[in-house]
Amino acid sequence: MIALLASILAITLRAGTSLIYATIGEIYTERSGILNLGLEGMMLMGAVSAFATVYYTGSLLLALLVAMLTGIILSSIHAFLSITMRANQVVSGLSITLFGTGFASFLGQRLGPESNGHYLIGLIGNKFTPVKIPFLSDLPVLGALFNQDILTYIVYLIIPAAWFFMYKTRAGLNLRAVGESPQTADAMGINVFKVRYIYTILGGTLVALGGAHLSLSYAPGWTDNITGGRGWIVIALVIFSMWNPSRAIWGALLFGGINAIQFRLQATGTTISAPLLNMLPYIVTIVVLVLMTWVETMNKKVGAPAALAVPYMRGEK
Amino acid sequence: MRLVFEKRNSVSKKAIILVPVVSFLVSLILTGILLIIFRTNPFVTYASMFVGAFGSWINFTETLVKAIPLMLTGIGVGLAFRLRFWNIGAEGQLVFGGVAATWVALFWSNFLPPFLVLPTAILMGIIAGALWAGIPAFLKVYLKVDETLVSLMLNYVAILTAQGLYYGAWIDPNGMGFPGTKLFPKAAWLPRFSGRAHVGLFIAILLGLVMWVVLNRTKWGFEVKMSGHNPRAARVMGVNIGKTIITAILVSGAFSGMAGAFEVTAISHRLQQGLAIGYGYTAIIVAWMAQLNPIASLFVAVLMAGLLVGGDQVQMMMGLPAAMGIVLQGMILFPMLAGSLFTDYRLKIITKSTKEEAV
Amino acid sequence: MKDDQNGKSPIVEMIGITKQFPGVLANDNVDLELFPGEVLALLGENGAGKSTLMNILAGLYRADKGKILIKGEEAEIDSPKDAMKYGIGMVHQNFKLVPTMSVAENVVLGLDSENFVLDLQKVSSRIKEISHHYNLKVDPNSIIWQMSVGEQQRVEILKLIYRGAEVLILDEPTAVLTPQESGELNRIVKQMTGEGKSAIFITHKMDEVMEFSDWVRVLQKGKLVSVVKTEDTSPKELSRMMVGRDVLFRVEKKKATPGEVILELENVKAMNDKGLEALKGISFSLRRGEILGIAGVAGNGQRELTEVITGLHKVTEGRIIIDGKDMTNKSPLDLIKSGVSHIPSDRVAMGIVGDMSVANNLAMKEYRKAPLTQHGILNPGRILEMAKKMISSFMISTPAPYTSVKFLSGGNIQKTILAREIGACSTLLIAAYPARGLDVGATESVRKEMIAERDGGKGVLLVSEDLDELMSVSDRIAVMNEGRIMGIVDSAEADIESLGLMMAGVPMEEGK
Amino acid sequence: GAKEQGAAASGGAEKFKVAFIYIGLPGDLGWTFEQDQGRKMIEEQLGDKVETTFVENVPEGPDASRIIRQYAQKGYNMIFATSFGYMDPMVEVAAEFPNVYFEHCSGYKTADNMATYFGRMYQARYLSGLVAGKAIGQGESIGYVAAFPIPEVVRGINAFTIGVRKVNPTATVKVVWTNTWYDPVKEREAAVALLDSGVKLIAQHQDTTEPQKAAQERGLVSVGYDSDMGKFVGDSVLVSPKWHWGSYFVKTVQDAINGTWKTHSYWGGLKDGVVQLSDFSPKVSQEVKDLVGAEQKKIIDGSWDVFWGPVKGQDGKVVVADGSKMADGDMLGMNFLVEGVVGSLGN
Ligand SMILES: Nc1ncnc2c1ncn2[C@@H]1O[C@H](COP(=O)(O)OP(=O)(O)OP(=O)(O)O)[C@@H](O)[C@H]1O
Ligand SMILES: Nc1ncnc2c1ncn2[C@@H]1O[C@H](COP(=O)(O)OP(=O)(O)OP(=O)(O)O)[C@@H](O)[C@H]1O
Ligand SMILES: [Mg+2]
Ligand SMILES: [Mg+2]
Repeated sequence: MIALLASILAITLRAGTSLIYATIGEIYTERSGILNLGLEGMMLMGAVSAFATVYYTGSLLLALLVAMLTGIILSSIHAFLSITMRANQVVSGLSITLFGTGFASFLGQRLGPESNGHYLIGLIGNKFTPVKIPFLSDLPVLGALFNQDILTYIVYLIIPAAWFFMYKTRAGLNLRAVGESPQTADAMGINVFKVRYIYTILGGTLVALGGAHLSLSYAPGWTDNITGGRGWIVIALVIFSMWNPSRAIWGALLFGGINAIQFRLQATGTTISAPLLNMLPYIVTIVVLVLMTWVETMNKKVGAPAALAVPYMRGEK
Repeated sequence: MRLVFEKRNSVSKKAIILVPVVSFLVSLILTGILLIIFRTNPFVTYASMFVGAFGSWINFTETLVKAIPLMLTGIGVGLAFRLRFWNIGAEGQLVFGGVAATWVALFWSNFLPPFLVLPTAILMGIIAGALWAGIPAFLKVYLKVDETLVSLMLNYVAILTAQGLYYGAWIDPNGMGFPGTKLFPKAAWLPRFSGRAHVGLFIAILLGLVMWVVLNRTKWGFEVKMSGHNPRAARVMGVNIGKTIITAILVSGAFSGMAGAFEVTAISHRLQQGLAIGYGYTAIIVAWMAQLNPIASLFVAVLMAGLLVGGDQVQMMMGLPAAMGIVLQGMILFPMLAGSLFTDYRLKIITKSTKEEAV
Repeated sequence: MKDDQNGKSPIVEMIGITKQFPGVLANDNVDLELFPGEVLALLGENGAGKSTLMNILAGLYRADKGKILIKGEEAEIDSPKDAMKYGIGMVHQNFKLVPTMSVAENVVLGLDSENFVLDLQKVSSRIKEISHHYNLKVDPNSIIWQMSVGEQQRVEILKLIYRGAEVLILDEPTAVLTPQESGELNRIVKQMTGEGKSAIFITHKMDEVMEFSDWVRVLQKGKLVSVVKTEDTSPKELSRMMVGRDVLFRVEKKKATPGEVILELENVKAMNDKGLEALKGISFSLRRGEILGIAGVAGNGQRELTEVITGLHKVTEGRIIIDGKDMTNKSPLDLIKSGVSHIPSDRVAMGIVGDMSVANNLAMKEYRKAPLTQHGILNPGRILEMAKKMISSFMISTPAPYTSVKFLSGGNIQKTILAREIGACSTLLIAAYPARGLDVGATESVRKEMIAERDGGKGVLLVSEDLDELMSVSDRIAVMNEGRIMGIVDSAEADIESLGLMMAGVPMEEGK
Repeated sequence: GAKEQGAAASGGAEKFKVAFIYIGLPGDLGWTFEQDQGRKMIEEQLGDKVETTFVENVPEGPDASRIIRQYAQKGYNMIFATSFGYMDPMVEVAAEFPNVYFEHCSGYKTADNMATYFGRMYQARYLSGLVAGKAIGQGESIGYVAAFPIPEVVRGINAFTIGVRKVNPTATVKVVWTNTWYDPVKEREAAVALLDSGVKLIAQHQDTTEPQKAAQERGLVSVGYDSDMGKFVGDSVLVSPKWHWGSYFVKTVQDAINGTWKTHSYWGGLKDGVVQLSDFSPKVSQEVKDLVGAEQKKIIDGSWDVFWGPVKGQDGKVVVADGSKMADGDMLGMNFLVEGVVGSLGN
């Protein structure tokens, strides 16, 4: 039982790492009032660019940097369209997803060596491997927390840091204000455009890192559609975490955990039908959200940033 | 010197026509540059895309085949968005509509008079789509649960349900175990009028017009507008917001459900793989590009369908990977999006000395 | 550099400010001077360009022409941040507060001078110091959306003081305040000018102008039309400068001839949004042909009172009888159908749908019935026709009937609501702060309309914080305090002192 | 190479034009990869006589019909549709273009101008089962990551299990369904779940190499599928049952060129080389190789086949009696699991 728990926790954390990166990234973006539905495309681009880099240079660090740069470029497009050009953010995001999905797949077929028909698929590169932390990794169950790769350990730091930054610093305060009431932020001397640009791009960077985790650590290598729709799941997880970075982990763990459990249930030879088990993560997420909302509304907590997806222009009603 | 956007006094008539045209040209140029980078002739590519989508009647009918579900889901999604209800579950609603229509076609045919099979199947599809959309609507109205997440998650549930059925319980017993139900009886086939283009087109067009009238000329449409723009004020004015949301979302889901029913009764004649190929997501683009106007959605749907069909030509004719077709779709949207600003705003150049404007 | 006759030189000078909005010349070559330690009142009708001028000074808008001098030197004010650097701070007409944040958070918002890691504890204690110094009652930990408008106003002032503003711009700060709160505010402004700060004050209340300002500037349709020293003028003269005609401050009305009871509340109790009891057993009755004023400091249950009568809020106990029928906890629609009209306190959030046209907003009660709807189909032609009639009879100033209502000025938005509600009213008119933020001319017409409704045989419930308004317009006045009615008096016999006592929570018997 | 030719060479001398409709990418290292290898073999062996092209990532169902039709319209002489979901669309288009040859993979519907082709992968799976059964201890278990419960997959699981139990009678094969053909991350997670449940070897029926990689990361061995996955993953992949379409493709195209093509339902096996066993990993001992060789010979010379009785179902009941042979039709619609499989078809 303990071994089972430990293994579920371990796989969930590993699977969750990329989700958490992307979820925190999107939380920051949405907190500034920008909705980015381009996650799926950005994660894929992050994954393909990271793997291509590591394949050719062997440098994991460089791979991460390239992935981040990819995220910066793509999210800059979204930022330009939705902030400067005040375009519809939903459509802009979906266009980024189209573009990113297509381009990642295209690159995956062009970046490889000639000997492989120019395909990146099937190639093996350097990867992040789990690093045991002495003593801690021997703890029962929780030991799983301390036998992870570096990117997961960074997540442990990012979660509290992201929370602290958002709720305890001046910049975080400004960020939240911009997402809640850009008129107010503007009048208080905060540059709404600048803040939105910064966090849309910062968010995009984290999202791309989430993609990079897939191709550098979780499922090392490039396979087409390596995200398998996780960009969309992240959109849901952002809502699930109620735009609070410290809660990003619970959504990712719940979603990933249920998935891990359903596969383990199948491995025991259960007679519950597989499609039904495969549905579990989605259904459980809904059910938990319903329960959570029920509790939250009793506490009168707030939901989405009030100005989410609303373009801002000074002096316009 | 600074550049600022200044709101136009009124939407300029010239801009309304000029802006999309110019944006489209910019799209073509940008995409062309990308194509040239990949050593592909942009003119030939565009020509083959255009020919593939609109070049002949038969090709055009294929574009229409894709346009019909986009029209219906686009109108449905647009209605939900008018109420600021972020229904991104059109995909699941479409699939569920298809499942329900299949249920009727497979299991009711023996009990119903033949002329009733098709209408019943479509009606069931409509009801199923509505109910599937109803779940997030009820949760939103009565429990304040975020509809984006619920509707998105239900897409996966619907798709897995459909899979479970055509791989399992409803699998064609004579199909050698292949996933897919048996073929529907002819009574459950929606007639086609040319190629695979089916009469669903006329129904979609008619519904687009009806929807426009409903939104602009009925009390309910008026209430939808009020509730969408300012629910608090609408409530003060006596509108029952919860009821309005629920009815509108049921209707929204009904459109997608109908699209699903059409797909199975007119195109595949069975439930099988290939029902969930992203219409519900493309519908979001359609709805927004049409500015949530149901009549405009009809046209935008045809254009988007043309882009999808034409996109396939990029690989069939130009030898580029399929992925390039998708890249092109994204690329073409970017400048169009950027351009939308210029119908409402003009660019004003302010220099220190003059503080005066140019266009 | 110009000098005051006392030899002081202006701290702020605006010279030749011109600002063009699409289709409107909001400011046309306007000059302004403000002297240290003085209060300048800026007057003008709704839409005259006062807010625009001040937004330019505060860095939110940018003038097309003209320059600004601060302490004699030309200043580049391109953003609110720049303005703050020059010590200019503004309390906007629509509060600039983040509703989901606490007072302390709102106060430090956008401040570069704070530590990167916020020490809200320190901020709170500084806020407490300031509150103490100026006698401003504010809890630094309260969340904005849970506060009354008056409290929010205090937070706005606090923000300016915290930032060390030398020049305070107050855009209609008292429009939403109770007389007591207004008095408080003016006292604070006095105290600050005493400390060498100066203020620009936009208001529509002549008595405030007379009492607190040193100078008055009047704008009309974007142009500066007069500059006078306060001691050299009178409210009458000021109104004439603004509107171009004489304005009645005390509307004339005939004696009431009350008919049968139209509204009866029996021991009504209700909770507020925070789950506390907001109405603790309210009973009164209102007759046709009568205006009942509800006096009281905002936040004492007035909003809940208007909302239980209009069906927007649930009653937990007691009964509401309208025109002889029990209407307790009926839906808003049921109440609309029984002829109850409602002018809500928050006119933009609850009274209009900003993105819809003026015409549609005017139709928002009548659209359910013929002739606007026939056989379920709306007739836009008839809507337009009706709207045109209302626009002319209520003198709503709008570019066109199909202009989005959000583009209208506050006064005209209020007139739009009034036109619609009065049009639909057959039994009872519930009016919450109907003249709030309106210029003298518009205020006069709103009051006249309410009296006309009374004279037309309807019951009118008028909620207001303006005791002058209550005493001049209503026939009887009920005073609310903490969810209870402290007493009901005939307005002819009412006096400010006894009303004030009741507002402070002393029931009538004890007070008298 | 080939793709550009497809567009460019259409003006040249009368070539026999062949189009392929792919469900995935030719670079998927799995199913489509092997079909594409076959296509390349056509080009190599028939050279100037033919011209081939392909279109990738075509969803199954209605969209396929448009694509197939367009090729037919454009004068392609022969069209290969490489996934079962293209069956109905192909039947539809075949009726409209009687002069075009249609080849559909894995289906059961034919017409005068439409044939089907497929392979007896179960034979190679059985052989790989022998390797797997030998690679684990007696009574230990094997994990099998499976896509969907369709007969082809079920047949594979059963054949594999029969092979395993032949050499390791108490071993079990645990099945986890992912309901995906191509979701690398999900397939990996399923494999990890199996590994966590204590299986000692991973086999799979999907189109990615993730389950193999997951096993390798645990220091465990695996059995591949579709193509020689050992090439991409390493020695931990003991062996892969794989497809080899080239010979069949070349033959049927040649027949069509010669005008001798007749409709058919081709179901080739080890004998025809359509299904094969890849090279063994160095980890496989000679003894096992010999055993596999012997079994392979029996199958090729027709003296024995995998589903010849006795075959017992999961519940231990005999499904195919001793001495009787399961008919092709029954095999094609197989919907039961054999003894030794842990898991369910869920229907
Ligand atoms: N953001 C804006 N965009 C376009 N026009 C504007 C804008 N703000 C103000 N205006 C125009 O400027 C004029 C002056 O408006 P302003 O808000 O300054 O009036 P005001 O004197 O403050 O009125 P009130 O007493 O109602 O507050 C208006 O008539 C309007 O036409
Ligand atoms: N975007 C705009 N385009 C055109 N006119 C505008 C616009 N925004 C505001 N106005 C004009 O501005 C005038 C007043 O605007 P403003 O926002 O200052 O109103 P206000 O009186 O301050 O309203 P309130 O106090 O109720 O918020 C109106 O007469 C309106 O016509
Ligand atoms: Mg103003
Ligand atoms: Mg105003």
